[in-house]
Amino acid sequence: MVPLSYYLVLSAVLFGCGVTGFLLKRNIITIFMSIELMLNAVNLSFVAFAAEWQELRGQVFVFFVMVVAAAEAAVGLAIIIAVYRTRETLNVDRVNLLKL
Amino acid sequence: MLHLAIFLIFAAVCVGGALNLLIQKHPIGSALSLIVVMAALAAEYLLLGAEFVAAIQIIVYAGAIMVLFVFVIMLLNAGEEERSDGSRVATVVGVPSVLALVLLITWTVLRHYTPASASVGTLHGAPKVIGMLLFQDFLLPFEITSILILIAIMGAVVLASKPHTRNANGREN
Amino acid sequence: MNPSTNSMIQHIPQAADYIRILPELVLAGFGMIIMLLDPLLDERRSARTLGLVALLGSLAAFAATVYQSQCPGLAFWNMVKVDGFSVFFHLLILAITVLVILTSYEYMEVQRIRAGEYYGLILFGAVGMVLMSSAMELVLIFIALEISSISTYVLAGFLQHDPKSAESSLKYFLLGSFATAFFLYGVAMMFGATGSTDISVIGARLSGPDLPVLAYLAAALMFVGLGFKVAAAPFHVWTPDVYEGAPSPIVAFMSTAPKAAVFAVLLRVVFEANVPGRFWLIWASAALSMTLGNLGALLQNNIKRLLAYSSIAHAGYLLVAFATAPVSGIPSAMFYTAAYAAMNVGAFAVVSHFGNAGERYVTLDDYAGLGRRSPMLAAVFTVFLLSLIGIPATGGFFAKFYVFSAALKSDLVGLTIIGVINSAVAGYYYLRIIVVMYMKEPHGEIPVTAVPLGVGTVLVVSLVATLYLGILPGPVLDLAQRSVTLLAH
Amino acid sequence: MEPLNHSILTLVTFIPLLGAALLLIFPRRDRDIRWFALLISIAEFVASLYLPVHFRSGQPGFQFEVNLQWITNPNIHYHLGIDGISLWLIVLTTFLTPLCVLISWHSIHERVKEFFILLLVLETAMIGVFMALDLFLFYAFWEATLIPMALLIGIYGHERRVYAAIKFFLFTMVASVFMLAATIWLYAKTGSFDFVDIQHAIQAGTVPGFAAAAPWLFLGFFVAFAVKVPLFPLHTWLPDAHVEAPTAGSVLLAGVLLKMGTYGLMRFNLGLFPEQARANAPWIITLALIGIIYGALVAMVQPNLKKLIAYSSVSHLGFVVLGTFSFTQAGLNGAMYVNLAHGVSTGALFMLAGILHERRHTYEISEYGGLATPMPTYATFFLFIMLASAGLPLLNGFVGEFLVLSGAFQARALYGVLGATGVIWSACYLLWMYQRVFFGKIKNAKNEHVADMSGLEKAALWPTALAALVMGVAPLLWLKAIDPAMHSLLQPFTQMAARVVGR
Amino acid sequence: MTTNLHLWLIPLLPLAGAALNGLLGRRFSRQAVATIALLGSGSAFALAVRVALSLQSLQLPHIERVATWIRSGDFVVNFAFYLDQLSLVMLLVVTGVGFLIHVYSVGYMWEEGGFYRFFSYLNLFMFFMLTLVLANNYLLMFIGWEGVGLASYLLIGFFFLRDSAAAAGKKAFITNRIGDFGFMLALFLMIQHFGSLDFDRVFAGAGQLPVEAAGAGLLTATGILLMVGACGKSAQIPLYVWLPDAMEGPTPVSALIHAATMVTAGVYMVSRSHVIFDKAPTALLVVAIIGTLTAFFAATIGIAQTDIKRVLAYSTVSQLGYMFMACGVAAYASGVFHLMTHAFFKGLLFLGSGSVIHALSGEQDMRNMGGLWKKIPWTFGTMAAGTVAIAGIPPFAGFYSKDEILWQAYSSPYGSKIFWALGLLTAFITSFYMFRLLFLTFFGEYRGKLGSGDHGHAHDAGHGHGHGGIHESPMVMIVPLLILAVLSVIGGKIDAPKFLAPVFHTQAEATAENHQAAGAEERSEHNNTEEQLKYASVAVALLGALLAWLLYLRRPELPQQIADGLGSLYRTVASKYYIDELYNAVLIAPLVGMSRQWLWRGVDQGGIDTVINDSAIGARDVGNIARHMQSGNLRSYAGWLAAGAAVVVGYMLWLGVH
Repeated sequence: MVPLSYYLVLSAVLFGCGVTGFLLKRNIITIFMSIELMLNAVNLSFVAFAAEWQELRGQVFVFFVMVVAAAEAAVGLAIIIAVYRTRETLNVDRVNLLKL
Repeated sequence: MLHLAIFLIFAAVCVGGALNLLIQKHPIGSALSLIVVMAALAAEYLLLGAEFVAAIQIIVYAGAIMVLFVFVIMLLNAGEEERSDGSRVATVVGVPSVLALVLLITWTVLRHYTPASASVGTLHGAPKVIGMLLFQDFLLPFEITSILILIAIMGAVVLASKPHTRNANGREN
Repeated sequence: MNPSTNSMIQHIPQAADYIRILPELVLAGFGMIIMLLDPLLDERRSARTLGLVALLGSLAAFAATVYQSQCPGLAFWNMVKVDGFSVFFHLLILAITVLVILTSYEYMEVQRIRAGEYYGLILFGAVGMVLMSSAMELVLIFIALEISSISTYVLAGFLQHDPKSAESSLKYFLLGSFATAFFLYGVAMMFGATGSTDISVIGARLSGPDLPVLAYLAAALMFVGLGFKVAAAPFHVWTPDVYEGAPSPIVAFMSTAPKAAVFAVLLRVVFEANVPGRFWLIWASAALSMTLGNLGALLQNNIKRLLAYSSIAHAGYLLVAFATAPVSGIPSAMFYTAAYAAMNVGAFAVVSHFGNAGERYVTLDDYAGLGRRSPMLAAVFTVFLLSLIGIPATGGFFAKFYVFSAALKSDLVGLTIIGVINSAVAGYYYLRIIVVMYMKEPHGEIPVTAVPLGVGTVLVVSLVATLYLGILPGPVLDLAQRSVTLLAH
Repeated sequence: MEPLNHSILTLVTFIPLLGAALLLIFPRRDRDIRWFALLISIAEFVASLYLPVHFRSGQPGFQFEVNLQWITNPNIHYHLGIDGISLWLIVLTTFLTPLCVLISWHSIHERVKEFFILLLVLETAMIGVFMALDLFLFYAFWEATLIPMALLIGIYGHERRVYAAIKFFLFTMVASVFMLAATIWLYAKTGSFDFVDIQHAIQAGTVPGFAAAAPWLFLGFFVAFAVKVPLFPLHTWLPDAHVEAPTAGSVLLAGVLLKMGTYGLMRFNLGLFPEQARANAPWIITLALIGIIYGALVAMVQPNLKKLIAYSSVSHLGFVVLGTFSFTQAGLNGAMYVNLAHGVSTGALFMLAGILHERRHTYEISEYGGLATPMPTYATFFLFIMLASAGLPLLNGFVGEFLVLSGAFQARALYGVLGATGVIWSACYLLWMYQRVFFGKIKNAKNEHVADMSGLEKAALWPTALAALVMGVAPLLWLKAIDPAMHSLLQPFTQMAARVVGR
Repeated sequence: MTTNLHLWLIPLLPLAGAALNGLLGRRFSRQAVATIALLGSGSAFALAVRVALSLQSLQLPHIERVATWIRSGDFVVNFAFYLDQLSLVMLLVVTGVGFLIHVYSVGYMWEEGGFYRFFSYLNLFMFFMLTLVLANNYLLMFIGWEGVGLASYLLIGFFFLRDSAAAAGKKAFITNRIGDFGFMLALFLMIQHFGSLDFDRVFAGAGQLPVEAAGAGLLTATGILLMVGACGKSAQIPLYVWLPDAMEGPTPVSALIHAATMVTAGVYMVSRSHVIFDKAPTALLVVAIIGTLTAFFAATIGIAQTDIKRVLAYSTVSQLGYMFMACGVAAYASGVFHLMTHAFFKGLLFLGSGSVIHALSGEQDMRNMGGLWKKIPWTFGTMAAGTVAIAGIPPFAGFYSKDEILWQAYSSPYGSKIFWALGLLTAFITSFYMFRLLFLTFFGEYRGKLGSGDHGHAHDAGHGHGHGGIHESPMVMIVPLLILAVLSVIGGKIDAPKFLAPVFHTQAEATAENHQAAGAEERSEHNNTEEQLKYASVAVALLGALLAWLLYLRRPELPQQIADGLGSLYRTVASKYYIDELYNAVLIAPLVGMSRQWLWRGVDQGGIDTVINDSAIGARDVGNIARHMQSGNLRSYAGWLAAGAAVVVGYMLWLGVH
């Protein structure tokens, strides 16, 4: 059997990778993907905890997270398109009209 | 032992995929590595007994959502990432913070669940059981998600559509 | 999940269940009506009709809430709870919605915005927000939060001609999702620590003396997510950019309604779920928010940006209440959200009206001489600004007053002093606007159109509300206090 | 009991506000607006005279009280009442306002309506400050004075008006939040805003944690009032505000607003925290003494007429603080009397300065010289008021100063000695200024045909001159009410002193 | 106290005159103005005479209480009037001389602008002076005290077009204020210790205290502080500097205020407070030293002055010094006696000099006079009488009073031979410079340019219009001169000391009498000495006159030679010992400079405002940094968020573990 902590550590590492991606990637789409990675990491924790507590709510929660992720993806990609349309770039460093 | 070995293999794939996502210069590369991560995660879910979750992970996540990503990448003809340096804060402040964060969470988790003390078994999350739960206890959230999706569709329509220009008379061009 | 004997009845929602989500239903229903009407109407005239429908919808929801308040209790298997607390926030959010719709009523014409989606998103977003205040289950909270967030993400990007609007939307979206991930991680940890996502169960499990470290981790991560949503330092960085780029009525909306909703969640989580370790965390966050918000605002020339910084500061004042004893803290926080909503919606209504087509006139210089050109508008704006400063006889004063007196009752002298000094510093930048309006000569011809009916109504209502809360704050506070007895057992 | 006794305070407080509201819907006919404002302010003055007429001097406690529950939570009462401390300050306010209307008759020609609305709103707020017995109500009125005043300075002032308005607003605002914090603390611990209740609670020792908090509470109130007074070194807003303010603004600023500070010191710092007041008196008195001397010396070298008067206010108000913190009957009576006298004479000085500015559009003393020739009446008025300000016996300034100094002397001889040097300084700066402005031959050709005072201006200044004289000759009219009030204010101090002696 | 004298009317009548003239005088004719003013002062004089006549029926001191002025706690000040021999003497002098000078002024000022203003001020002065004299308490006295200062300020600056006049007025007022400062402190001491300022209560209180030995005590301090006040008002060292400048005022003013009445207020006040001084020998000593020094010092300056009024001014200072010398040796009655005679002859001299100036159309420099006795014989005659009187040559008034003082200085238990010697020396100098004045003005050849036509008017601006040549003054001016001349001649026969004795008949006097009664031998010895001293003083007076005659009539070239021979010493004296310059350099300039550079520019603008502005700028700078967190870059924002999250998580975990 695999200890619960292993799953959680894996989850933490994946979450960290996601955050790092958000911080370091320049392409808006990749940044958005990093968010998806973070959500996936969270989902792993949910499933692992669900197994630990023998509580299906955890898995149900994952279901909802996925729905939300899908909705976010739709909106997010639309926003990215809108930004691309006005700014002609996907580099996040160049999207800085608003500052100070 | 077998469980552990499978876990470790897929965990390695996960982490490798995640790192590859970071390393890849082209968004397509990142997208593909994300799909790898998702698939590997589905395996981990199965390992934990969450069949239904594993299934929709592949179908919805890796299948639908990621296809959308790839589609947009193609649509916008996104090229290789520029190596612009717009933010020192992200590297100087952000990355160490992330490291600290991960270490802190890991430390907490390991402190809370020593590897020896708690090994999880499985929780059989069959579609039927999940379905029962969704349509009884979670009926309201389930129904509310419809609004969420509606909003998402509306938003996508509004934002992705061509700007809606009218001249001064209010007549559409 | 108490196994029940008469399970059939248990598994079919009763009439009371529907009453307890009646406002949400009404809102969603009207949202759908708008969606249906939109393609049927002539595009040129649709805005007004749809606006009216949206107005009716939010008013109906308001009425529904009043009706709903007659039958408090849990619904949908402990998913939602109607109590004084939720009713208070329902009424508040719906009132804001009404005002925002009114503000937008003429704005739509000027800015050439697609009305159907606009009103629909506002109504649907409001569903999420009101639901947050009554949700008792983290799953539902999460979904409601996402509904409100996603609708505001989209609304922020509604000015399609304006690259700033798109950028605002993008920043809001990406950072918002980023924060959501943290929140979600926190929820996962909370689930791990307590084995439940039901707030009352969590509360019960966390009431013991020996708390798992995991609960602390969970609280921290959840606070990151929620702190972001209310623009509390150090998670406030997005606010100025997003507020500057978004359409003014929407800024009015998202600086008040979702914030109120998230504060409601925070209140539930902090006080009902007995989340541990809040004191110094909130203390520091409150102090930092006030200070950073006010200092940042000192140098702003863009009114929207200035008000964004001010909203950070106000989140700070509000957070002070969370560090206090619940008995006085919760009502003061609730009062604060209400007062802040009144004055901020009013202020943004002025900004929105004055900004004119394409929101051209939003800098301080544009406001020069407004006191002469449009005395009533300037006078009303002055009242809102004075209220934001916290001058007596305005709602802003009592808001701060209750918060600080709650803080002093809990012997938070240090935080109170920081807050009090901050509110004095804040006087400067609000005053600058007043000074510019009354004491500077205008620079060029800036058209001042007559205040139309919609904005006029909003101004009158928020003015009356601001003054009412400043002169007779008792009833609202009593309302808030009565709900506390339910919340903080 | 007179029939009006219960409603008179409300009436006096809100007549100007009512007037302002009526002005709001008035058509923009400047002449009518002026007359209406004058009418209202005179009616207000007449109404306020009811108070001294029916005031019972010997009676302890507050009179004409109204106490209605306003807000239940927090426990705020609409509690008004006056005693000998506030009585005359109210009348001073209502006395000066009609004069302000008169003096602004021609000098304000743009946005006339707004001007008089602001003036009347300001009057209500000022009166409210002196009447409020509920700490919250007090704070509300206190802050309410800020806005109209800042607007008066900022809209109708001179070149650097915006800077001055902001400086004025921020100084006062920043300082008053400390008072607010202290007020909230008191409320949090006593559950009441009522001055009388809190005073009783403090005296009875039933306020939890009071001993530890008292120094800070005292300071909180003190800072707010000290800025307003203004006490050295917090005075720098005053010259700027005065120089830039329109005449009416300066008159009310010097005449009444500064008095709010000294009133607050008496009412709250002494009334609520006698022990702290006693403990802190030495350094406060030191600051007051520095203010007296410093203000006078700096006034002496001012090249600007209004700044000179402003710094002279710093000096005069130093006397008030000195008297207040001498904790002697004479000192307190004198402090109150200096308050009143300074209100009349400095108000009049500002009016006079304004008259000059109206003609020549400058306050620079070097621009003038020899004005006594073209403007004999003006010179005479100026002389008279100046002498009143310099504390010439039989004019209003003397009585107060003398009492303050004798009180200070009783408290500690050194205080009296240093304070009394102020008598010399005030003669120095006033006489020098008078010499430079009025005496000698006309050096600046522009001054040759400056018009003397008009009937309207005389009408504004005659009352102040008469008041200055009557106050100097018959101070009893005022002291009759002030003396008992100060006596009861001093009660805790005499008890403390007795305890010290007893030990 | 059955008789009601209505003492309050005495000061009030002039006040009414002042008010009437001041408010409405501009519309009155000169005749009307003059009538009102004369009525005001004349009726006061008449009332004073009535009071004097009804003296027999009065029980002195007679106190009339009119109203309460101030009541603060137990401290009460009344408008109340106090009449005893001392105030009666003062009352008669003030109203009498005052009325005469009013009459004189009508002629003198007839041509001047601001006629109504002048008489209004003059009447106002009378009001304050009479208040001072009649006051029943120190505070009421202080009203008069400050009020006469005000009137003096107004009258000195009467010709306000002249900068020097305006400056002189200001200087007078401010210097007086310095004195008043001391006076006020004395009042505070009295309030503190006696709880009242009423004469009877203060004196009763002071009377019960023991005589203070050398060194400080309450009464000593009070006495010295009162003396500071007196120094200001009566132009004693070190506050005398204003009086010579005060000659900028019209000459009748100099006569009335700066010679006859106001400046003697200090003497009156010290005499009035004799109870206090009697118990404080140290204070008495201070008074005596100041008086003696001033008498001598001012006299020396008087030698070298060329302005006729300035000579008289320094003479006044010097004579006032005599009076203080008398007070300082507890011979108050002698002081008051001299005060009275001085009022006669110095008033006369000033009026005479005014007449001279009038005749010369404004000329004041004695070097431009000479040989006038033929042209203005009345003036000459009366002035000669005054000169003889002040020089102390019997049987003129000055002799009696001055001799009395010198004798007292010599013999009083508080006296000293040094005082006497200096006094005698001063008498010599006085005689010298007064005769110098007389000779320079009236004898020898006329050295001026006037006579041919109109002459510029250096002083008394506007004065002299319409006059052609040197001319005698009109009768309205001559008559007062004559009356005063008569008084100067016979004034010494009034035995004021005896009349005043009941007032000062106190412990000090009693001890002095005990001394005298100690032995008849000693008494006769006293009488002997008194005789000898009398001769001495007559001798020095004659010597002074002789010397003046020698230098200014006999050998008119000598003074210049002597002056050249003395060189810098002469220049120092002629420049009044550079005292004005010294005050200016040591006190005024540094004070103004310090106030401007250090206090205003330094502390106010540089210190306080800078601190405040800097903190405001500091806040903005911090705000700027806070603002720069908003770089606009999304990844930076995420960085801050991550950092915040790490901190929050770290803190919470730390909390969870503990």
